[in-house]
Amino acid sequence: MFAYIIRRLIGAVILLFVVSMVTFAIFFLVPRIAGATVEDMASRYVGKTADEAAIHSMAERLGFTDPLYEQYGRFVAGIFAGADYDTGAEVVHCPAPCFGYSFITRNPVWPDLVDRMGVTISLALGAAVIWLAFGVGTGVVSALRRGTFFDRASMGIALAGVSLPIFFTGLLSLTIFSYGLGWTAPGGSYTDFAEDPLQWAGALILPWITLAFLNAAGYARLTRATMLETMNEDFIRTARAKGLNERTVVVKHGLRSVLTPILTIFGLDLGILLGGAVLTESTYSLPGLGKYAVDAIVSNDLPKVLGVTLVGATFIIIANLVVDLLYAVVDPRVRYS
Amino acid sequence: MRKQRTVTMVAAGAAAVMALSACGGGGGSNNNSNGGTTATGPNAAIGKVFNPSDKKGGTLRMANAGDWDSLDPGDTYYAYSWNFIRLYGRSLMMFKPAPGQEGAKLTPDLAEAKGEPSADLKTWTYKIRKGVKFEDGTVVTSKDVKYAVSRSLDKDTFPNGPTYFNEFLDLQGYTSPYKDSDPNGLGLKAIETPDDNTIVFKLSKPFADFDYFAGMPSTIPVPKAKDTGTKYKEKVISTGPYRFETNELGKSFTLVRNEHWDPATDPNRKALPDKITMALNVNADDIDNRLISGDLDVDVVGSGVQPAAQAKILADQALKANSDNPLAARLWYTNINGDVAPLNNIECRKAIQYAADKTGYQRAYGGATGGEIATSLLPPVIPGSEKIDLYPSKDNAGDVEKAKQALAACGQPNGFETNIAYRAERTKEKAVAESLQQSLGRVGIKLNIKSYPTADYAKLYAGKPDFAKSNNLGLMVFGWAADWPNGFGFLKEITDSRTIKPAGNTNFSIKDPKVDAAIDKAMTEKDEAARQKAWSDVDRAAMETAYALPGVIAKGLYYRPKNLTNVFITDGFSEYDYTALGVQN
Amino acid sequence: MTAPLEVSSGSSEAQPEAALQGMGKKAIQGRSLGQIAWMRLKRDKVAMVSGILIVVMIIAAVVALLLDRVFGVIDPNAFNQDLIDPDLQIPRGAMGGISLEHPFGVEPINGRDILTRIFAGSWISLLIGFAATLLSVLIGTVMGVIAGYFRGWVDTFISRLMDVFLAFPLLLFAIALVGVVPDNAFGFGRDGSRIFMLIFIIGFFSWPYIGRIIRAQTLSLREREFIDASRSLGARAPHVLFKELLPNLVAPILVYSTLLIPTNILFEAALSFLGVGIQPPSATWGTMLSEASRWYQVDAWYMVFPGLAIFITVLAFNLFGDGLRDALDPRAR
Amino acid sequence: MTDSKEDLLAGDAARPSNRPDEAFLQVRDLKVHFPTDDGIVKSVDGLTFSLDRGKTLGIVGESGSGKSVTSLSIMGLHKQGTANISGQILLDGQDLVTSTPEQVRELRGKRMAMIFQDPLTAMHPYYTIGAQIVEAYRVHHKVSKAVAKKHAVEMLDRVGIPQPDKRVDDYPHQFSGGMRQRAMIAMALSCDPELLIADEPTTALDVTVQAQILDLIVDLQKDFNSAVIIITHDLGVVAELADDIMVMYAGRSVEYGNSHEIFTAPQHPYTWGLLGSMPRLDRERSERLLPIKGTPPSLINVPEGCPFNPRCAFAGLNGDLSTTERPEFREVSPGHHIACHLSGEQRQHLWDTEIKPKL
Repeated sequence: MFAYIIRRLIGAVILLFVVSMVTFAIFFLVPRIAGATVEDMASRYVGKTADEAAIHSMAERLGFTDPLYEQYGRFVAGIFAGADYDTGAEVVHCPAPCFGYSFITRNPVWPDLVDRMGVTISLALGAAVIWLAFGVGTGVVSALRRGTFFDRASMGIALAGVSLPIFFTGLLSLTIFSYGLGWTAPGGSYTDFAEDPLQWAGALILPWITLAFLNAAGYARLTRATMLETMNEDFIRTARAKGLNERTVVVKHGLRSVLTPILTIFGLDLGILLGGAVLTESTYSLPGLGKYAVDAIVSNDLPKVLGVTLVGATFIIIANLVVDLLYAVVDPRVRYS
Repeated sequence: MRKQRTVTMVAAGAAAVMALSACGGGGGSNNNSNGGTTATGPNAAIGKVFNPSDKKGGTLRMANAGDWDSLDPGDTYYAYSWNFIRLYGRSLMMFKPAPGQEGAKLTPDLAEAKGEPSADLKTWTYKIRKGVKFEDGTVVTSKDVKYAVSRSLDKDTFPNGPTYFNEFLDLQGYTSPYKDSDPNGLGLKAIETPDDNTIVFKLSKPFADFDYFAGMPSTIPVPKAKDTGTKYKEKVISTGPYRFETNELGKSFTLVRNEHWDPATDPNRKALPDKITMALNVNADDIDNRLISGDLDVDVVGSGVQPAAQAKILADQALKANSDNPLAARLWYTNINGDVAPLNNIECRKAIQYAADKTGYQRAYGGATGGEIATSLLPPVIPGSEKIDLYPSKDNAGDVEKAKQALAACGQPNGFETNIAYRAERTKEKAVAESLQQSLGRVGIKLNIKSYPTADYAKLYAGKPDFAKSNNLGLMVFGWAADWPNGFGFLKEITDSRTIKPAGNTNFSIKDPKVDAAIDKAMTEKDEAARQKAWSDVDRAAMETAYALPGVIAKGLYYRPKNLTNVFITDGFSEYDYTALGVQN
Repeated sequence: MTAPLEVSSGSSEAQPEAALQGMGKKAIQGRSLGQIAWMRLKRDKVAMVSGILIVVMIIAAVVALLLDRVFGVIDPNAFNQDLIDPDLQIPRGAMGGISLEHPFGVEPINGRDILTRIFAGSWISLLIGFAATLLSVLIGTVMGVIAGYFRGWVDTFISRLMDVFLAFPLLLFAIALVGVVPDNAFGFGRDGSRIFMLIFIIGFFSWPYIGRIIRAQTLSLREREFIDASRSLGARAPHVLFKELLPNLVAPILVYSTLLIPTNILFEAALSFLGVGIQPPSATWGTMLSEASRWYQVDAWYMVFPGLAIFITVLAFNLFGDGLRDALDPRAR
Repeated sequence: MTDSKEDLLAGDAARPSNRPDEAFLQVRDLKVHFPTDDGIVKSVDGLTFSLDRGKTLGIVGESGSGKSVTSLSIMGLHKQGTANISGQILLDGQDLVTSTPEQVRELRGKRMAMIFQDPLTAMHPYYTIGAQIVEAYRVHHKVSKAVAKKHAVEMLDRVGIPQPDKRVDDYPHQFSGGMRQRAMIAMALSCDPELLIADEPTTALDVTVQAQILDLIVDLQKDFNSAVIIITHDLGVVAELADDIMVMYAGRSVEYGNSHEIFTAPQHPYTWGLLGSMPRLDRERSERLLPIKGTPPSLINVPEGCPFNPRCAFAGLNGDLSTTERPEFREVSPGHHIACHLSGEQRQHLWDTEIKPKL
């Protein structure tokens, strides 16, 4: 088991390297392939008085003229050892972990990411709790009461949930609950948990529910389908043959097996979400990683986009790793040696 | 040129795109001077002070749908920032805190009086007020001002600010105090400080309106000892009535009273609230909703409410009574690119001028509330501007017959095909492109719509002549606002072909020697009235070339929450004057 | 043995009992899986209604494409500014300007007819949904089958490749990519290049999801007797792959595809919402909905019909996909 | 067939030892029908038999003959609503068909237990062997976990698992097939059931292991004095094991008799077929197996007349009787019942001349 963890960890690190390499290449190579010159790329970062030579020297300072692998090498080195950025006027130190330096807002990207992460984590975890509880619960009950009104109604609602874009439901909910009824905080009113837990929850409750509604739908459907399949398994029959009551059969024998696929999907979903709930954050103007990325893309602030993408990828990879390790806990058949 | 920088901010995605900050005139020329009023009603804060008050105390709550370019006085170019910065910094000159056109006049701030020019207008001398202190109690000297201006010259470190000092000071190769041989960073020869209270600017060419330069935030003193370069924006040392209490970049900041600000040295500022809070990156529609509900006092960006709130306010008399709808010194227009065939032929350009339906242009910006239809470049609020309409049509809906004649004259009787560019995140510009596509389509001019990222519009796309030409960008939607309300401040940067660079331009299309000649004439005209007329001639000359299709003179619909006191629109910024505002509770 | 409950699905218990293998004709009428599935599907009213709806929509989309782009009979971009309140910029009259002439109302500012735009937008929305699905299913199936069938280092390589793809935050990536790739790429005109781009990005980055499913299926199928039999008879890999394996993968591919199409339609809508959708003035349902989202406070009706179009389409595909899965998979009943 | 005959059968075939008037398990006219889209599947259609304590009944038949459905009906494991069950299942006098699900549940595991075909899928993969036995025991015995675990270890020891105190904490996948089936048996026997149903207990196992498992069942039956039903498609499995054998076809019993007679003097052509398709280790290998041609009939449209007629080589011997009239289930010799139109002479003749020589 221990060896397995180590092996998976190493695998995750390698994966992260590859992902970062590809991401880096896409952001710095694709524009070049598409016809942008290094001067084009550098011209975003120079002042208004810059002439051709100044732009070119900026491109050189930024390292755009170096081969891509050297640029990438510097970037990776920065993550571990920190990096120095020559803005032309001064050399700015970006302490480790340095996920790049924005020449547009003139600050290292990492502190921003850390700052925004709190919002995204708050949003993602809160919503996850709600959708897990509701999604899995509804799915189980639906499976056990297959064909009943509850089953049809909840599956209908679940389908509606996955059939609506979140910015639609989000805006609708804001219209009704914030501006119409005044029950919840308007969009864009985020408060840190540490500052005021009540306001924090108040500002997030609507995004939580909206996001959870969307996801719960999928989980309910998945849980129901898996549950139906599981309840037809031989071991369920065995459990019944032992004379166990139905509750024990469902919870201890049925649900336990449903956990594995739920866990897989949940890990992936949460990982993706932690890297920035782009649509939800945009809809509710929550200053999380997703909003940060979208804003950065609008202002063409590549280092920020790269930073968020890498953090997002890291979350996904970590989530996958955790899921894999949890497999071992949940499913003893997954043998590690 | 409060140029594209001013207008860069964009709420991402579908969320609304904010319109812009603006400078210039308040609702025509009716100027009731300082007569105050408490009577509510639409436009109650235009040309007069609404709800005048001297009551101190309370917290002024402001919000920004985007973020500052920089809080550093040497690195900021947004109109609202120049308006707001007066709360924590004192430049040599400033716009007078007064309603209407009075607000567009300069008054001494850190300086004791207006600048004294030499006879050749190349040397300007200012005396600095005594007793002005930084927030830490240190006395402000002329060297702090010199240092501040010197550092603002460094556009690598401070890319956002204006470049007037770079262009006009006799730099002699000086680039930056950070690369200065003088340990105090005072090696710039173009500025002299004979004593602690005197500062002398030496220009490379004569310039009569230097006081406007002296009113820029880059003359706000910066203590060398506290200067942290790019990081100074995180901890700006105040000279104004307020200082930073907290400052979380990109999120929020708060200002509290600066004990070392002495009202005796400052005849201009009222400094009514005890505290000012600012929330950044708030959804624009949410800002409007909070203004209307009273949870917020000011939308600092000062470009008016979003379309949704606009419709809501206009439809509700009670809300409408609390709104102002001033005209700004801002023009929404479309460049016609002579580099792209067949637009190199003036007749084809004229065909576009005639064919365009300006009412559609106006609708794109929100109808009559969003702006007045423009027939030339210079906004009417700028003194000396004249009504010039060289391509008239009934109800401004376009003259199809004239357009077809022009097309025939151009040798394209069946029309032609070209591209129209707009800034991707600007939904209003998108609406303009769609509208022009329809109206030009009436005469067979087929437009293909292309969008480009707002942030790089000038640097990589429309503002880069090579790109525009090779991508066949015949039309390029754009907008322009004056840095200050006069002809120079508005027209120079968008009409002078000699300033056109390989990339990063603000003048996308107007390239004509006649226009350049008219500019030179206006620049050297010493008499003010004649100078104003000369700039109007520049406007006419530019329109004769048909290189620019004027669309709309911007107006914004401002909502004025009941909590605010001492509210008025200043023509200096076409916004509420932030130095004057107070709150009731 | 299998659970007796499955008897209910119509055939007798299936149990490999070599000693009793029959030699003559089957006593009961034999039906292929396809026939059984079709029979079941026909009985599933919800799925059938959804299926019919989908067919109607596809026909409508093709007609729209022809009318809009080939014959130019309809003009989804025509302005009706007289229908717009000049002050408020929203349609005159109640309910977003709904009238006999404009049954779905008109858009704010310019008064374009919403029904025509939804109709004209249908082909782009559906094309993106379908083509992106096709692309990802194609890549995913090929990769999944190859990985599952050849195993060894091929499997390792492809599996790791899938891990890499899955690790990208897809949405972020899509926005960023659409931004850096120039508009005139791929040499398509008007909307072509953007549509191609969207299809490519959506399709190319989501293939590992189906790739994983197909790989797992292939791995288990590979161990089945009939594949062994085929192999032991000396069949070459391509034969085994295409003649033996693929037919058995049709069911999961089909089901996954019908469930992926609505996801992709929503994805396109999301990209539009984030400002990287199709170029104006062309409309897709996504761009219309995201445009409408800026007006929802004053002209909520604008949001209704594009929203419904997306909702109904996505719902229909989901319901049909569910029905198809139930029909194709006996265990799901 | 008539009820009277079946009552007779019940009385004759498996006479209970302790209560002469009533067998421990009695199944009377059991019908299990599944309504489906295509029609009613008559998986079991009028089945009657009984079984005493300490006795073993082998139920033999091919797929779809209804043998597993029968056993699941006894255990009450059909999902409610999916199956229509009629008739009587009397366990020690208590009718399971009319009992509430809760009453049946209390009997399950305690008084009747079941061993399934594939011990890998029949055991929960996520729980240890021990935990699953403990669970089975504690459902019906209010004892501490420790006590139950001790019992589990004993049971594992009992079924011949080496080092039971260690293996008790292993997961099913860590056991070999035979060991798993032993564990399964341990679990089934943990509450000392009076009725044990083994549904194809050896099908999934190696041939060598099969014998061990069967021996184990026999041994345990002796120790526990349970009634045992062994369900199989393989006559060989029950040859040594069962006291009586019931051959099922298309949801009905076609031949019933004691084990010895079924093997030495089978009377029904279907039984002949089964015997013919059974590999015999004690015979020469030179001869081919004699499979039964055709496939089992649809349980929705059971053939007219004798359900076996489409596959029966001798169906034409009595005119069209086999295709028109359903043969009665009748006693042909004491304790030996068959359902066949062939006369005694015909059967004797065919057996002697055509079948026996080939076996």
